[in-house]
Amino acid sequence: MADTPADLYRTTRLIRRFEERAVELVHKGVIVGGIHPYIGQEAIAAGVCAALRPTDIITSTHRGHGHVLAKGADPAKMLAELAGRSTGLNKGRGGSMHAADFSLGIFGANAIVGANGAITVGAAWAARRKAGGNGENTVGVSFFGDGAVSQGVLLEAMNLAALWKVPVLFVCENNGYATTLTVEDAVAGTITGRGAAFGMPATTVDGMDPQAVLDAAREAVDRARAGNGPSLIECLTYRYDAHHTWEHKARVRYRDNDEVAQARNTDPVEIQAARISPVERAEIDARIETVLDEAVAFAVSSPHPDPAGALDYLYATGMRARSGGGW
Amino acid sequence: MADTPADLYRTTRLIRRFEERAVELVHKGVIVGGIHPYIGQEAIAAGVCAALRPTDIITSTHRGHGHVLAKGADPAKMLAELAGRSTGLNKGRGGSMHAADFSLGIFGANAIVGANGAITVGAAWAARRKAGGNGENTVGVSFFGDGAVSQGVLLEAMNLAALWKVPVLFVCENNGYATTLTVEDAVAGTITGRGAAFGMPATTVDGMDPQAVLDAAREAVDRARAGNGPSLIECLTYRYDAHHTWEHKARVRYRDNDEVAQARNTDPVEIQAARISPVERAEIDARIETVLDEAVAFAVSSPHPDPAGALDYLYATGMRARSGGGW
Amino acid sequence: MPRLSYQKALNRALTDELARDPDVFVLGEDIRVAVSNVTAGLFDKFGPERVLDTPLSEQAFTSFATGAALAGMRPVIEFQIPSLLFLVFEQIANQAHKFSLMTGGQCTVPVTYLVPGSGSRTGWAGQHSDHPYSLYAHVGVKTVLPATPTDAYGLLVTAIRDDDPVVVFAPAGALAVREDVDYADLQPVPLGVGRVHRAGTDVTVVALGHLVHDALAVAEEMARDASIEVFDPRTVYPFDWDGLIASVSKTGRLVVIDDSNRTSGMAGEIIATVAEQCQLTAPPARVTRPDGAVLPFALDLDRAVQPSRAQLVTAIQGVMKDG
Amino acid sequence: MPRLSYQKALNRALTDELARDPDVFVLGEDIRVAVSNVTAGLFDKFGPERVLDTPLSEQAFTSFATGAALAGMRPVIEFQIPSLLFLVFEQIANQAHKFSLMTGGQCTVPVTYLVPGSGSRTGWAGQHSDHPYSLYAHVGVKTVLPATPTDAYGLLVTAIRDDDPVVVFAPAGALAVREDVDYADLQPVPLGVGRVHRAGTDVTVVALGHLVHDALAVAEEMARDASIEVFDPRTVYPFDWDGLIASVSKTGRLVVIDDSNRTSGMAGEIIATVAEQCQLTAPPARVTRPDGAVLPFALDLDRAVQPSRAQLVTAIQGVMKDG
Ligand SMILES: Cc1ncc(C[n+]2csc(CCOP(=O)(O)OP(=O)(O)O)c2C)c(N)n1
Ligand SMILES: Cc1ncc(C[n+]2csc(CCOP(=O)(O)OP(=O)(O)O)c2C)c(N)n1
Ligand SMILES: [Mg+2]
Ligand SMILES: [Mg+2]
Repeated sequence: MADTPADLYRTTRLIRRFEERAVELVHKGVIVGGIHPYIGQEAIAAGVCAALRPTDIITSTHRGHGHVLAKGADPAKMLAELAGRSTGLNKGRGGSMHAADFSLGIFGANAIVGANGAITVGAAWAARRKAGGNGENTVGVSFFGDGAVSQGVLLEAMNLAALWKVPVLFVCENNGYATTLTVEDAVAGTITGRGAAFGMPATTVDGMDPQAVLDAAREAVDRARAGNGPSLIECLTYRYDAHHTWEHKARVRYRDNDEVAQARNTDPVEIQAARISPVERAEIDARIETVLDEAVAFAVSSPHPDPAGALDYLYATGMRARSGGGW
Repeated sequence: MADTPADLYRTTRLIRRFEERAVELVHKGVIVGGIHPYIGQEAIAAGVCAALRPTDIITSTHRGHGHVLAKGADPAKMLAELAGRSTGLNKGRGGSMHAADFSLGIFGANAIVGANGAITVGAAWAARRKAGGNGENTVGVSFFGDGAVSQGVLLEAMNLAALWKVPVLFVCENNGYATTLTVEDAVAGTITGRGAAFGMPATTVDGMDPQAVLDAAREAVDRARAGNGPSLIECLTYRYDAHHTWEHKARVRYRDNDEVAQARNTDPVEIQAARISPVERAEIDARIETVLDEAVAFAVSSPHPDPAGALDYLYATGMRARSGGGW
Repeated sequence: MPRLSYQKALNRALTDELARDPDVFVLGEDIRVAVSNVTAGLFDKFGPERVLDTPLSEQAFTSFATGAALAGMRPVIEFQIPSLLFLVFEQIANQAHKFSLMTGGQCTVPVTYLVPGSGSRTGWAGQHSDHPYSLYAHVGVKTVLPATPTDAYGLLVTAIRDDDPVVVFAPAGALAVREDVDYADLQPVPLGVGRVHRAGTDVTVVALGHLVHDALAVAEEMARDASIEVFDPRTVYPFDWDGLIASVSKTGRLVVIDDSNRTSGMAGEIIATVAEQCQLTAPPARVTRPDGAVLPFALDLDRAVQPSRAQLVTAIQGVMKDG
Repeated sequence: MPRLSYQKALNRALTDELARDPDVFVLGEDIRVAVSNVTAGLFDKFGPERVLDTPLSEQAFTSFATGAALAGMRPVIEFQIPSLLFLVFEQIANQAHKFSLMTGGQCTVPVTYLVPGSGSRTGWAGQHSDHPYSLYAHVGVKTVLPATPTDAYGLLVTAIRDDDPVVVFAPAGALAVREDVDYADLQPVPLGVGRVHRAGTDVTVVALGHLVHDALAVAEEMARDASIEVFDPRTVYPFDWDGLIASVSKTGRLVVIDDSNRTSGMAGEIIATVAEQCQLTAPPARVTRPDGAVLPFALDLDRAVQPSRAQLVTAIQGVMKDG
């Protein structure tokens, strides 16, 4: 696993710049439907995924670009997916909220809050079985937000994972808001208390510090690999940008600018940058710009999928559905 | 509220004998579809309901006879309901798993495990509003089993209740099994831990002792009435009889007879009987037999509902549905 | 006369009912800041007791509303995305819908489930583009699908006042519709009464929700070739069968355009009921989503899966050709 | 020849597939002691790793199965009651069903959802008597409804081997059916291929699930008055439209008996598709549950709400009278 300070910086910075580029492409109309920017929360995806192996499995959320990139997805194919091109990770069929790359253990972003938890538990449990009970000792990671801890199915999934000692990390990205709802108005008790209720270790870490997240994740991953079951990690973080890019047009008032400005003073990219040399940083930054320039060029120059294939992949068996046309 | 030792004995004994009569009527074929006998768990319904006012609201489960009787339902109408007669609480439309009497705050048994929790929270919240924020200070009680704590919607409901300080008691009847599944194979962590996760007081009490249950319930009810929000009470109990009367024919092996025999040595009826005089007990017992004789007579002599009215009450507005017949 | 937008009509219906009846309250996600616009101003006007922002616990707050209704209130739930109606299917179809019969009429469950932006919104992909009104009609929950601002106002008001659970789908494709209306003319619209938007003699086109506007455009386009009657049931359950039969008995031809999947969608029901009761001069036709449709993200693919005007034109030409 | 019961057929299919494919495993409630009988003996034969008793977390274990399938296994979930298919509607219709298209074909979700005892069981009342196969057909999840032991065996085997999610409803009304079969003759039955149980020339009766046996009894009863062809689609989605059209083209008359609610049930879909494609000599008819049916507890009322032989007879007489 790539987990040096430089690696952490590279991933954090890549996500930041990818998202900034993606937002531009939304404003340009290249990305239709908008995105949920991950800007500000990069340390979590970077830190957690640095503790993982290529064979490990992750699932993500509506705010999933960071996780998908941190687990190793090609930024070009990712951007092509956001632009709905046939060269995209999902051949343009999924878009921002469903980006997946099963070859890298990325079992997909998910547009339904809290839905990915149980899927991760099943996938991690099965990966063990497939490997004959030991083998790769695959670990699964489910990323979700503070809003998701109020979803029953996620809490059910935590119980299953703890009960069956499934090697899973439940990573809660607590950015203080579910769209416009504050954590205080959503969560009675505590988030870590939900993990404790099911008898799993639950800790809170500084989600703005890639290294702090990595350390916590590594401990939980080792525990899971050793067969000691799941853990919950609550990462305290903040969303710099809009809940979704529609906010850029239709401003909704739920947090004041000072709060945002204040939060921006703690920047995961800068925190991690301070741990490498300016020279190294410059090299990495330059490299990332090149990668993203190429990614954008690749995405915008890629073909749009043929409408004739709109229902391709609907059934894995290739079964064709009756069309909706009358005649 | 009727909460003297004699009252507690009367309710406990009434439920026991009602259930024994009901089981007989199942075997006789008078009650079609069978029942989930409450025998062994009577102390919980008796103890909790003794802490309630007539205006308080309860919801129940598939194993709901005890709760419905303890809250004051007429045993005759209850038995008529189990026998599917038009004189039943629900006019024969509901049966064992849906018995309700809204005039007594009995918002119904429910056949879906864990489904009643959120309904209770909404009802208790609304009763407060209707009463202008104080008035009767209605309290709601949701009874459920150990199996229900793995239902997401119930956990969601606990969070809502705690978050909004809704006056509700979550009463978990932990009888050690969900049908044939042991609590150990179902619940990671603890049941009380689930309440604690949402920041509500959670205690475990001896669910075989009516007085112990009443004491715990009274504390939680006072707390709720005072506006301090919900509590969780885990009552440790045991189901003497089958999960459902189908077990009487199709024996399934999931607990051995010694375990059952052992458990029967601790009998809520006897525990409470020891707290009143033999004379008083004899009077109460005799009275209960009379009541139940009359109840059985009433039920079996009551008319079956007219099939022509099979869809009556389908819509509260009286809207008639298209029939299923072809012509 | 003022221009009334569809969204404003929903907002006005909520405002009027909250003002009229103290038992009405609204709950949902981000409704205080009114992310969907539909609840704009309600929090300031009616306060925290009657406008509740909920955690992301759709199942619990849907049954919370059931409980509140059983205790005498009239909750209105706003759902942020249409597929949430899958998530709470148990709570509506198996709980709220069944209480009245199962209790022998002891209680009522007057809850309104409002889905502003049902169906495909641009670029929201597979899990945010569903239009599950046929599912609710099938289980027998009253289901409303207004096409115009005045019907949106009138049907939402009626839904809130109805003593049974009612699902109100406000199609994303209709939210932009505006209408010149005198606010004083806004009235409740009864459930189960359809509306003929355009009279015709050759063929009856039944259009659902936002597709009413496509049907009207097509009818206009084809006016020279065929006299097309556009029938909008407005509520898919209960359905105005008498109104439909009257129209089809006159025209003898039937085409349905419906944003549901094909198999066992409303279009199928409409054709089946007509087939049972009328002799048509030509086989009926329907334009729907394909069987088992999942909307792909890429816009061209998304559009290719939705019922289109071109398909409607072809279908109409098809039934006109026959008989 | 041995008598094969429907339940035993399901049990045998599970046993054979567990033995044949190490990726197959079974999970559900009380399946180790086999409360439903369907999983009898599996725990002893295949052990705790392949026969899992689950907590009462249907939503989580349904998506757990989705995850396991994404990782290459073939889970079979047994659901104890039919309305649980309401509770997990999101997990099947919005998750398992959509993964293939949304990921551009990167994965498969070969999960089988088995519901032994769907529809009304005697005296289980409003929340335990549902038969939601039309709902799953509507959203496009492969949906199977075997009427006989051999079809139960063959279709369950096929469902487990299929690379898409498949729901298998085993109607309570068919569980008691027995058949003389040579076990060696048990074979997989393909999805989407119907079966003519009885050939006839006057009218095609399409019967679903357990109602096939009622239809056969009625056909026998009425043999002197009409030559009735009994068509059993066996799978409601995909549906054997060619087989149905062939039968109706021959008879020119159609009656459908279906244990779904009337509005937008499978019977409506069958009538609609036939109306689109065939000229019938008489208007078609269907026998279904009423709109929005909730089954009352009292046995006479429960029965009154279900499709009956008497209704079928009347419907057949009706279509025979016409044309
Ligand atoms: C079950 C469900 N409910 C509601 C929504 C609509 N929605 C999308 S994102 C979101 C907020 C999620 O908040 P959180 O989990 O904290 O993640 P964040 O957006 O803060 O990253 C909501 C309500 C949804 N997609 N799924
Ligand atoms: C959601 C749901 N899942 C499964 C069932 C079938 N079922 C009925 S009772 C029961 C066991 C319930 O156990 P518990 O909650 O402990 O209550 P107990 O029967 O022990 O009183 C099950 C699995 C159901 N009715 N609802
Ligand atoms: Mg958040
Ligand atoms: Mg129990």
